[in-house]
Amino acid sequence: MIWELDFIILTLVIFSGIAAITVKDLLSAAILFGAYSFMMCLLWAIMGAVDVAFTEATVGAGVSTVFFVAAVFHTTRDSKD
Amino acid sequence: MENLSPHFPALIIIVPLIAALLTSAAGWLNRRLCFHFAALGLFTSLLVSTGLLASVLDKDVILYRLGGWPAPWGILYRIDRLNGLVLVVIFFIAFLNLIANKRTVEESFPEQLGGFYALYVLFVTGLSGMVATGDAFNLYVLLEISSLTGYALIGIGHERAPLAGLNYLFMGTIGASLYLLGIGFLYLMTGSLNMTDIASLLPGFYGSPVMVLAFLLCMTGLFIKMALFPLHAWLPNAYSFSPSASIGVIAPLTTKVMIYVMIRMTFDVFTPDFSFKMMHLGEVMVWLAVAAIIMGSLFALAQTRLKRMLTYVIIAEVGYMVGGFWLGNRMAVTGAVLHILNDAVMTLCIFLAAGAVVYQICGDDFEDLKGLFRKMPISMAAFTVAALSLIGVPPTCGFFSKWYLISGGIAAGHYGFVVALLFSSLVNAVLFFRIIEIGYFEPFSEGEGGHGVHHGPPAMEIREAPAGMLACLLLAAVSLIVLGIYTGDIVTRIIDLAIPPAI
Amino acid sequence: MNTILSLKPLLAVLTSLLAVPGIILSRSPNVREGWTFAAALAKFGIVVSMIPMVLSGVRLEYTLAEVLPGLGITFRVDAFGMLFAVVASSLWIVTSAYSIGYMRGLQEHSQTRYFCFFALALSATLGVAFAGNLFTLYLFYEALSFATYPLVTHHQDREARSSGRKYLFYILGGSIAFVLPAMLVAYHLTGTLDFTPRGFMGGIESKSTLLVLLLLFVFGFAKAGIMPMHSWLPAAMVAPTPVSALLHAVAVVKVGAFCVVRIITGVFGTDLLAAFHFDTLICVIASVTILTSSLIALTQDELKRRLAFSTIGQLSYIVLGVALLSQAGMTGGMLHIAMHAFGKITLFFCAGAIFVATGIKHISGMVGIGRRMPVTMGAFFLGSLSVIGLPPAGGFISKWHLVLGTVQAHQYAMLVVLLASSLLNAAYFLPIVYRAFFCAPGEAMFENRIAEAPVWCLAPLVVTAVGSVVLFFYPQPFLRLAALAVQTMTGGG
Amino acid sequence: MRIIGLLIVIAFGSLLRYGVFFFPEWGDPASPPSLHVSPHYIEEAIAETAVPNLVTAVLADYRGYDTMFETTVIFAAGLACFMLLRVLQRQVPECRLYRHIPTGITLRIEKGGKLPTESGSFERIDSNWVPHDLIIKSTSRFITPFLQIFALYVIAHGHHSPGGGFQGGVILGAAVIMYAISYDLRRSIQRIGEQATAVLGSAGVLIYAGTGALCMVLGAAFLDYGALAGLLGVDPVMARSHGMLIVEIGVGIAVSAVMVWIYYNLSSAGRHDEGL
Amino acid sequence: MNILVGFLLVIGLFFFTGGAVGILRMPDFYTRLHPAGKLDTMGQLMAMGAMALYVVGLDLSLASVLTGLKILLISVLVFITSPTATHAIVDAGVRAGMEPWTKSETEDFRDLGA
Amino acid sequence: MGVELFSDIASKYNYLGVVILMMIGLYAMIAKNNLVKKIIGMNIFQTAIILFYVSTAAKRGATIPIIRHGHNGHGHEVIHAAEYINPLPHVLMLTAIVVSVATLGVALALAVKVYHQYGTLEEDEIRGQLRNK
Amino acid sequence: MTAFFLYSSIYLCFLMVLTLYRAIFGPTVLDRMIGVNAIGSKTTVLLILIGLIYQRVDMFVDIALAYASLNFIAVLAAARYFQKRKGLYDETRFR
Repeated sequence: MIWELDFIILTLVIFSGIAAITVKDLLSAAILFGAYSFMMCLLWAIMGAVDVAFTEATVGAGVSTVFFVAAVFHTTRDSKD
Repeated sequence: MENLSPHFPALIIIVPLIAALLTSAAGWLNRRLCFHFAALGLFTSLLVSTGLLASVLDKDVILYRLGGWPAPWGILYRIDRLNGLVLVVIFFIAFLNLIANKRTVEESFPEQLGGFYALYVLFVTGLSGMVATGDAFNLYVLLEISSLTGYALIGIGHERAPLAGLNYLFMGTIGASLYLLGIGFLYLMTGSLNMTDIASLLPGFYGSPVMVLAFLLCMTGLFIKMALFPLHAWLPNAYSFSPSASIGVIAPLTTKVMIYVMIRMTFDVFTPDFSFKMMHLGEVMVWLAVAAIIMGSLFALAQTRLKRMLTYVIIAEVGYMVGGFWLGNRMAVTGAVLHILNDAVMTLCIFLAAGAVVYQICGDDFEDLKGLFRKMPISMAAFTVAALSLIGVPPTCGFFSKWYLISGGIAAGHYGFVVALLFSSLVNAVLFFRIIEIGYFEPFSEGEGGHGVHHGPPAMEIREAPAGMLACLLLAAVSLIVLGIYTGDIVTRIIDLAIPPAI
Repeated sequence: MNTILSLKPLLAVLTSLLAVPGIILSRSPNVREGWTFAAALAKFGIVVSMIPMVLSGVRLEYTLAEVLPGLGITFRVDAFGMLFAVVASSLWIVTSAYSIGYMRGLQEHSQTRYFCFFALALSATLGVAFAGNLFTLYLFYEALSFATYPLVTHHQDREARSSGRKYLFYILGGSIAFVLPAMLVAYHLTGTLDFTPRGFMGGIESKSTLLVLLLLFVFGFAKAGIMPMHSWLPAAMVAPTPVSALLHAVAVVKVGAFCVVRIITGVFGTDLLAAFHFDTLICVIASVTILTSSLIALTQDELKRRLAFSTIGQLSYIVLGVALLSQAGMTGGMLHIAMHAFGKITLFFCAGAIFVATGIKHISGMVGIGRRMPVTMGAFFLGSLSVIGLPPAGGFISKWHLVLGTVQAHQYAMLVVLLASSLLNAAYFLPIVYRAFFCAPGEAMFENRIAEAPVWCLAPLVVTAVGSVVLFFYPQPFLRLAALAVQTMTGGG
Repeated sequence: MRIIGLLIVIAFGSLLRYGVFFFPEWGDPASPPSLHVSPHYIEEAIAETAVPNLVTAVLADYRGYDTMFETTVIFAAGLACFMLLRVLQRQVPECRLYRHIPTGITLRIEKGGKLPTESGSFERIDSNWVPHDLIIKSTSRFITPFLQIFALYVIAHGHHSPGGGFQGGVILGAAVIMYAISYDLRRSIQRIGEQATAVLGSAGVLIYAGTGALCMVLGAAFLDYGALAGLLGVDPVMARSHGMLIVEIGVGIAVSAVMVWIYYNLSSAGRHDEGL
Repeated sequence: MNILVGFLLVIGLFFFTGGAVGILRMPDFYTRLHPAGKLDTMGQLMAMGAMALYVVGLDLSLASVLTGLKILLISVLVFITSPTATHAIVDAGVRAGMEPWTKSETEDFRDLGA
Repeated sequence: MGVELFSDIASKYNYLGVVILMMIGLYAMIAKNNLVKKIIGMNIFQTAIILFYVSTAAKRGATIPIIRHGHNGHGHEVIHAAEYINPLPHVLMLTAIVVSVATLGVALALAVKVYHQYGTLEEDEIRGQLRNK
Repeated sequence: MTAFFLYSSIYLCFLMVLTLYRAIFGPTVLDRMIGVNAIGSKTTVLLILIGLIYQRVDMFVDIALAYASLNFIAVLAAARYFQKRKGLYDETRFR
């Protein structure tokens, strides 16, 4: 664990999380959620959970973003909140 | 068979799992095979679980180390009398419903048979695993399997099913996550995931607020999953819009298994001492259950569709079990456990009957049910039996669990619960006799039947449900009465011994 | 008193149940009714065959299954149960015969269902009669309620449905809301539900608990015998007449009275009641019911409704008699079960026969009918004598004992009530007979050439009318059973 | 709803905040999780299983049963997406676009029409994807094999470095997804069909469960890879290591297949016609 | 050795800084792509090189050389993918109908965007 | 009190981050109208729990849970538990991540289906449509 | 050296804040994509830096590699959205 990095990244994670749920465009939300996952992955690497970080890198950053985009592609980008 | 018998605890999960995988694969090769694989898998597990129950009756507790690792390090399966019984019920219900709904499945998902059956069997796998496991985290994984397949089984229905499925998914995920968080708290304090191990480490942390929080989180998660009253909002939609084949297994099993898990958690993880004596939660929970019972009954009264009404009845039934369990005396806990068993079979029976009706008349408005007794006498007879059981009329099994619950309530001096139970029985009577009356006495729109209704050939194209469905329905109805008559045996030989002596 | 294990009570209960598949599956009506008769006769035979043993002081017992630990479906035949069982099973034969006449005469629909549920109801009735504990009693009581529901709503029209609903509401409501909790509390307090001759609640000290329990039991089981629980009964008169006969004379409401007596004697015990002075309370409730219902009966014009209100009053006699707690009063109350059954069933059969033959339901339309249907109205006369309690009919015997009982118990107020109600009974029955025989028939009578009802209708009512007269001269079997029952209950023997 | 949500969330948060007061410090080496069960894994895993990556050892062996169900969950998700979305009634689209590969001319064929020559020189293209993006295609064509090899490496090397069946499987699946994105869905489905993904998905889980069952048949407990020693011809500790490898391969197959399967269904809303 | 590593890393960070500031400060989408695509790739290349060097320099063994190579492989990968990604984004922007920035219409996207 | 509070926060800020993330996720699930937003919230909630677990695994002064080359258990060097981070929560969380991505897939599939049915992803609009029907 | 790496990574984190600003507030979706892509490239470096700090860099390389490639795929997918859906503004009804 590297607490300095952890602290900064945790803050960033929280901000990107808030951004992901407040932004009014679903594609942006999906992308921001990707960013959230990136930083989550970083957080886990910082805590020494390499396998978890690896999984998050492949799943959160890659596949789930693609899934989100695919779903948004078939629905709508529009969102009221 | 001889040398496999020590592996029974693993087999009850592995057999359906492999059956599900084969079913799914078979769906792409030959669709006819799917049903046979699924049925074979479930039947085998039914046999295995029966064998397991038989052996656990004289062995007290069977432990099975998965992967051969000893307890706190590996995953342990722990079969005692209680979950042996629940396992048998699970497979019995799943198998019966599978057979009964063969026709409906083939008609609704002609191209996706393999997928449906695989999901179905996986769902059952998850449930049975949850019941059998002795590891708190393993329970979560299995919970997710059964939930995930459950969402899919519900979402494939028509009308509002996808939306209902999505809402169920949200609620279910919150519930499962809260459970996971609670386990995390426990892990943080004890460092273990094995239920027995946690229980043995727990006395050192009795005073800790973290433990209280862990308990609350676990329970809240489970309450969401079992749709206890204020958290029940997902259930009615999810259950009333899903296909009959899936609801026939989801409705009887999900809530009951969750209640079993609650019992397991309070007994085996948090220990009765902590759950009942230190938490001071009993009173609150029982009042919550009372609210669940009364509100469920009242909501059920307001419905005009059969399946939807039944969903509210389920909510009330959940209140029975939760309330009975949290009364915390021996009688009431026996009643709650017994009611898990009985309610599962009752719900199966009534949903099978409703499924048969819906299958034949393609609708479940009360208006559609007019004169149904003449067209489908046997299905409606089974429906009546199930209804009597839900009302709590002896000799059907519903009476006996209610008996225990009420006497538990009296023993605890909790008359609110007693009154709620009686009230709900009355409401159930009103509900079901309304339907029976419509089905029996409302004239069928064409040609009033005249004489000898039971002999006469059906006048219209509406006729009795297919034979397979009918046979299962009758079996379920008969088992309601059989269960009722053998209540004494079940209680003395299984449940009494299964409840920890501390209660 | 010794107890022996015997399968007979179970057989007696099951005979009619076993007949049900036969009834459902038989193709022709004759076969179907053959089944009914066979079952009725078999049942009667089994019941009668047990009488000597019971009279010799033996209790027959059989436990079917232990459904809950220490609590099984137990059948136990004692004198009181025997008395009721004899009445019910003997009258079933008669009622079956009458049903055939009535149903065929009116060409009713759904006859199979009718006979099937009739048989079920009888099974349940015998189950109640032979119940060895409160739980079994409750079980068969519920079964009886559900089995009679389709009978009450037999006509399937709006009126039948609404009265069926009312019936279920009262019966189920009573049993679920009153009996079940009371039973559970009793079980919780005493740990047993087995009837004992002297009651098993003796160990409870709290008067208020006992009072609440007693009231719950009495109101829950009363079915019709106690006033606020009665209101379904007149409504249920929409049912076919044999059903009304069954309801009133044979099974259902009698079961209510029977249960109340069982509760008073078998659960609480006479000593306990006397110790806490609950007897007076029940007496008061019963006498209020008697007077009110008799007065209401006077105002009814429809014959069956008048009979219904009369039944309510008569049932309260039974309750009253037992609640007097005196030897003679209890004997009278129990005897009244039998006597009233024979009398009232005759009256109902007559009402049905009149309806079958003429279609007349109202008393005002029956002027001069006795000239056209002398046999029917003669029987009606005998039946009403029995119900009023005048000499050449069996009703006199029971009423005599009741009166004796009030004197024994020094409840002179009750004596007055009894006498007054007898007067009222006379006032609402005798005018019918009088007008039937001595008034000139109206115009309508001549136009539709009215004759007697079919033989199947007529024969049973003659049999029961004669039966009630015979019971006056030869009440021994019932009297001995009742005396024996009272003896065991009051601890005399 | 917003206010209610806020209230619930604040209540929930403050409850947890309260609980945090009583937590052991973050990163405390003396906290119960570090002292009770895990030391056994850390100290004994390599001796008992010959796998230096403790996570893999615990994942695939000590708690291998969890992992089997983890794979099953993924499989169930694939199945669920298939059941929920797949539209099997073949509906002919309004018009189809074909490109003549040598010339790049695009043909538009209305409903019911047929292609003039059923030769291989025409390829069907998406109705709203006209251009032919060479850069992306070449890049992904270039990367794909490396990605696949890397995925296999991750699966195989999971014993010694982070990674394993799941991560490798996802990368393998992602390679196919990338192919589908940069070319088009139809071509990807031609290469790796729906049937293949579904069957491979169940086959992967079956490998896992089958390995466990094999151990059971050989007389040990379910998933006790030590029993495979006889079959593999190594000592029981190495057998555990090899058993884990087999299992990881199963996981990899299942996960990659199912990821592709889910993507197919999700990106074309179940029509398997035109996709993202 | 360490000095070389430090120097390279600092250069890499410098490029990153330029990229970040560019992304932050540039007025429109296309111009922002410029630092994002170029500077970040460059920064990554430098930093990766530095780290590969460091790893190899730490102890010269087969394993560490392999690790260094792997790190370089990442930078190769980034070298290939990053421009492609940039290209894809530009392409998307063109297709989406983004107008390139000219001095006159600075604020146009503000109110149109999310 | 203030100092205590501060030291408490300082030593447990990671857990506080978990709590905040959970609140964000839960808020999105409860208060947001859009189904995809809810799904994102659900994922945030799940990741928060995963973060919690991984935080429990952290151990000061320990390295990642992969045994160094020199160590081989029965060799000359004995492995001390304090040297390596607790691997167990990592394992659990691998499973949890997989579960969350599986749930995500199913949820998105359901959302797509809902959209095809109602033409919108807003829950209140869907409810309005249902009410009008 | 470890301290140097630590400070470098903290500095990178700081740069990430700047990039994240673009990702969060970037007016259009494509700006966010740029931001996220840039975060991705920084993260790759950061991961290896963390590996160096832990002195187990060989364990982190794979993660970084997978990370870089999957980031590429994600960006590709998002970009594809615009190639399929024609407009940034026309079909979406922003309020």
